Amino acid sequence: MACRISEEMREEGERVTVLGSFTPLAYAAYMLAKLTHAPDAWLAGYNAIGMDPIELGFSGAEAAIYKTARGRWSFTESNQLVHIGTRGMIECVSSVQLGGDGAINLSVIGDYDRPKVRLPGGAGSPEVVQNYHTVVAYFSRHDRRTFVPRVDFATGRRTPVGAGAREKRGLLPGPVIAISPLAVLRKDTDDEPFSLASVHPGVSVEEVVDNTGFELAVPDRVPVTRAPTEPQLRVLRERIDPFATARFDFLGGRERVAFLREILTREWDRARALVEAARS
Amino acid sequence: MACRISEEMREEGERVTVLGSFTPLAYAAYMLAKLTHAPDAWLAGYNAIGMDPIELGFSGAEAAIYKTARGRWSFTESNQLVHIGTRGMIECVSSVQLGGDGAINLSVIGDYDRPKVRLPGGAGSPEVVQNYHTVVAYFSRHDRRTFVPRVDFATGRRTPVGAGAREKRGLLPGPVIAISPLAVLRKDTDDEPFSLASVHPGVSVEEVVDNTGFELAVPDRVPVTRAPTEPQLRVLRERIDPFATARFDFLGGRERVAFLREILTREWDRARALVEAARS
Amino acid sequence: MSIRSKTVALSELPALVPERATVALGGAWFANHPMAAVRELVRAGRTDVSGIALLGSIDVDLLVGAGALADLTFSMVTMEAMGMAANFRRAVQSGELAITEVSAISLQLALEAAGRGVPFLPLAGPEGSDLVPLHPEVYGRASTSFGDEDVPAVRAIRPDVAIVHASRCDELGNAQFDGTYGQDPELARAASRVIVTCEEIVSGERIAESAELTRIPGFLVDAVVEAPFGAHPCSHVPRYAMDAWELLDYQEAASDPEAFARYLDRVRGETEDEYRARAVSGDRGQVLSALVEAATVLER
Amino acid sequence: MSIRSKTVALSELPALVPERATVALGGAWFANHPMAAVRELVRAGRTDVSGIALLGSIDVDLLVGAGALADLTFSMVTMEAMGMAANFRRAVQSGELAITEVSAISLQLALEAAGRGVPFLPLAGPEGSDLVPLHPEVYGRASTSFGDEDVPAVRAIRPDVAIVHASRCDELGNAQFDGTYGQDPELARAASRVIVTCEEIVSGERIAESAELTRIPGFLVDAVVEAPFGAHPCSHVPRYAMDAWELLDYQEAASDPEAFARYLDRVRGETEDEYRARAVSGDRGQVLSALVEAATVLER
Repeated sequence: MACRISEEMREEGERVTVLGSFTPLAYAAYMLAKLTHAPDAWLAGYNAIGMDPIELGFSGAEAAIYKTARGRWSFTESNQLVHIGTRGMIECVSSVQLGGDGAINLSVIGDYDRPKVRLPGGAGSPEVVQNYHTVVAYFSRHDRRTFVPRVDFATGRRTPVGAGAREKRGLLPGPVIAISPLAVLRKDTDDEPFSLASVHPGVSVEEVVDNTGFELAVPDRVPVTRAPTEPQLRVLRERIDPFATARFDFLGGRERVAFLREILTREWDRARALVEAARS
Repeated sequence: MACRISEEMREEGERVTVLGSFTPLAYAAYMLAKLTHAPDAWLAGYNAIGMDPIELGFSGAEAAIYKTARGRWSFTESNQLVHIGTRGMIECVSSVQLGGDGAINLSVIGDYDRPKVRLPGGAGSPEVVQNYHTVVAYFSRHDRRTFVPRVDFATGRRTPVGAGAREKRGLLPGPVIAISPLAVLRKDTDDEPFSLASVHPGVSVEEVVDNTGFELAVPDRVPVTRAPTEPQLRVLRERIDPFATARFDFLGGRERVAFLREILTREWDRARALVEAARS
Repeated sequence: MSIRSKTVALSELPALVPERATVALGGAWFANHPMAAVRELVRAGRTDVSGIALLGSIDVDLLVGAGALADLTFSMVTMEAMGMAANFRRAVQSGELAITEVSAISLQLALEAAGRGVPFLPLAGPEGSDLVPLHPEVYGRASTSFGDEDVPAVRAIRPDVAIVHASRCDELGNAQFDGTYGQDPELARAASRVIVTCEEIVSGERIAESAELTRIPGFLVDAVVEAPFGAHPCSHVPRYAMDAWELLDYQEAASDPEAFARYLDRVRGETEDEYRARAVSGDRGQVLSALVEAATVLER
Repeated sequence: MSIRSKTVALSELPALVPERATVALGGAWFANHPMAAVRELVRAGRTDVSGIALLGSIDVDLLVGAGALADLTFSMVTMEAMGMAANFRRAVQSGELAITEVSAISLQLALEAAGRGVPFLPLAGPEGSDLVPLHPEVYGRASTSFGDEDVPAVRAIRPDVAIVHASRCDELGNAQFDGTYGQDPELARAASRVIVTCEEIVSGERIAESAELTRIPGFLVDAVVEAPFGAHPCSHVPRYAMDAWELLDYQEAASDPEAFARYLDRVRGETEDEYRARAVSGDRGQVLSALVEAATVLER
């Protein structure tokens, strides 16, 4: 999935991609793009702008971002220059639901005022999914509870979606792409439903359609999602994400915490060794 | 005059005074206040904020301001935080004309579209004379061509002037003060004309009224402007302004350039000596 | 030369937060929240604070869990990879905590407007969100004499108090941040009263030596508090990384009412100095710093 | 790692300024105007530039005197203690130069609006000025759904080109300013095309070592030009102070048509390298730096 996301990242127009909430899969995709096909893509995170690729980790990601910055700016500057303007490249968002209209939900399951589950909230995604060039919503599962005709609450919704209507309003044209463990869906217009862009190797079109709660346009020939190349996988596993943090996005509660403790033990040991080394 | 201006500078409310265009008399007044009665007053200049007092000079003032800053900010930050807000303390402006309504003219003598004299323009003064707590307009001469019923062009005009009306609109209350070689005038309300606050030692009330082109309210007892104290003069002459740059404001064209060359020779020699010293 | 010092002890901080005040907290995600101040508010037994959190985590969750918040304006509260913020989630689901959810960018612009002294700011982007019709007091429209019609706009939000954590600060309040500072400068501009906690209080000369690191000029600041490790268990990069181990312990406690009651009792039963001696004991501080050192840039 | 370099020679700069382009010039008063670029535009014999100058001095006056400007938007053009800007004054009085006079703060906000991608920004303060009714295309009023009525507002001004002078820059355009940078970052945000001249082009690693000095991120920049003493005779603090002696010579020349024709001939007859060899010859550069060193702070 990281490889597929990274394909959406381009250098055109010197747009900026911002690392926001901790979404290791998206981080990995950005680093992969920067280390392979998009070395001059602009990345920003926290108060750093113009960062180089970093090794992913849990407790050190912020520090790595800090260390590689070519400039520091305030959140207000990145708001003004990227988020509310036309300089945003790609927004990867891990959402709980995707609506047939492209809406994402990071707020609640159930009724907004009496929620069954109160989710974290959308941070900057409402403006960002509207203003950036490309929106990639990614999901750790593909089922009818996730891909729904209408989300319980639209934390953010790209509107309009169609390129012509967007350009007329001074918005960047660009698609809403959904990437799941089964397939890649894509929405380019306002009148048409999401269409099935590709199915992952070994997945049938039927399986995708059955597990999608909203209407899906299926072209006559559905391509198979490009498999990651050997070099891509090597860069990802050996350099970008040796701790395999991208797995976070696919683990549930207890399993995830256990995995996190495992990673943290390795991070602690590495830091501890530095302290010992300095001492001797 | 510098001493009289410096009296208007206070520390109340942590407001900021900004050094803008090169107005040595105002600079001297600010430094005097900071070295005497208002040590915690906030000064800003160029991209420096929180500066300490500096020695005045011509070619080195910007560098001195740079060196003493406790922070650097952009002009946009100072705009947002001081100029268009309610954090401005005192604005000293050297204007060509003062109107009976308090308007200042830094744009043209004569008709705006076919000016007899095109002046430099007002920089940020239009917003600043409106938003700051205190406006001090100072003049190198006091005559009916300078103090006029209506200025040829109001580059800036405080409106309203009255404290009540200002507070109702969320503006800082505070007077418009005019300081000339003869007297101190003051405007506190919208309905009343400027009043004569004090006459300088040796100047008669009559002389002031005769040389003022707009209506002037003269109280029964007109005080004499406080003379500068010996310590004030010593600080000014020996520490703040050893080159006597404040004289600039009282010299005309050729005389001023000749005086400037004189100061510059001394500044050059001092810098040159540093170069020689570094060499040996 | 200065005659006025703004330094106060951490124990005096709660008294600087008026009753029912809206309080904006600095930091973002697990970075640089003013945790020493949060703990001190919890110790003071506050129950009346109206919180504003742009991107909250343990700061908000702890305040909610301690019952310190009367209500909350926020864009996100999350424990990131550790899971959802348990106290926050529980309090909202039960209806106990009144919330105003505003997207981060609109909320920041609302604070920016207050800092600039303007009643609103125009922007682009929120229109597709269901948050917009929910909060017409924040999200609106503007039109101008230039012919602009129906431009999205947010209304100024002026917090009564902002609390942020800096790297160093002089006694006049000039606050420097060596690394991550989030939107802390914007909070300082927006709020009526600004409290800066910092790793260390230094002289004005020291500040002048690195003036480019000053993100909050002192004229905006009302009180300065020295609080070493004042962001712990959050990060203060580049001085120390987040203490993810402590955060995980917190997260486990927050998921269980009894464990959380014990957690609260312990925080309330100790001073901040005692907290620091306990939570950053031995060479733990050095390890948290080494985590910053260990963070790896792949290529330049 | 980067594959794309934005560096160009100064001689290529005029070709990057399209015909009739609106060009915003960096710097303020005698500080840090992009004078090498100004001279190069003069050498190219331009007559079509639509200038935008926030706080102009010799930059504007030289362009006006050389006939390079078709019109000018400005808040102030002054030679400060040296007197009025002679060419500017003469050209406006004769009606030769069309002007749009806007107060500095409103003009900066108009540029800021463009940089933020919003059509206007609200402010406070210009209402008493006679400039307001003169320019309804810049000064207007806004109202909102929150009940705001008649809030003063300025309309976005987007220059086609911004030219600023930085201390150092990498080949991707990350531009650092050690000292005075005026409103240069705002110009870079506002303009469709951004040209940075700089004292020296350095590696990205060098920029990353002092990231807090980067005021213009490279993604805003289109071209990078190395131009040592590129602000001369204006200052580039803390590297060099203004060359007040050269400025006085300029001022004397500008006050006399024949002398000014000779001044122009000389600038046009030499390359920028030759200008530098002539105008900053011997140890003059060292003296201009020593003026910075000599500047005196009275007390801390």
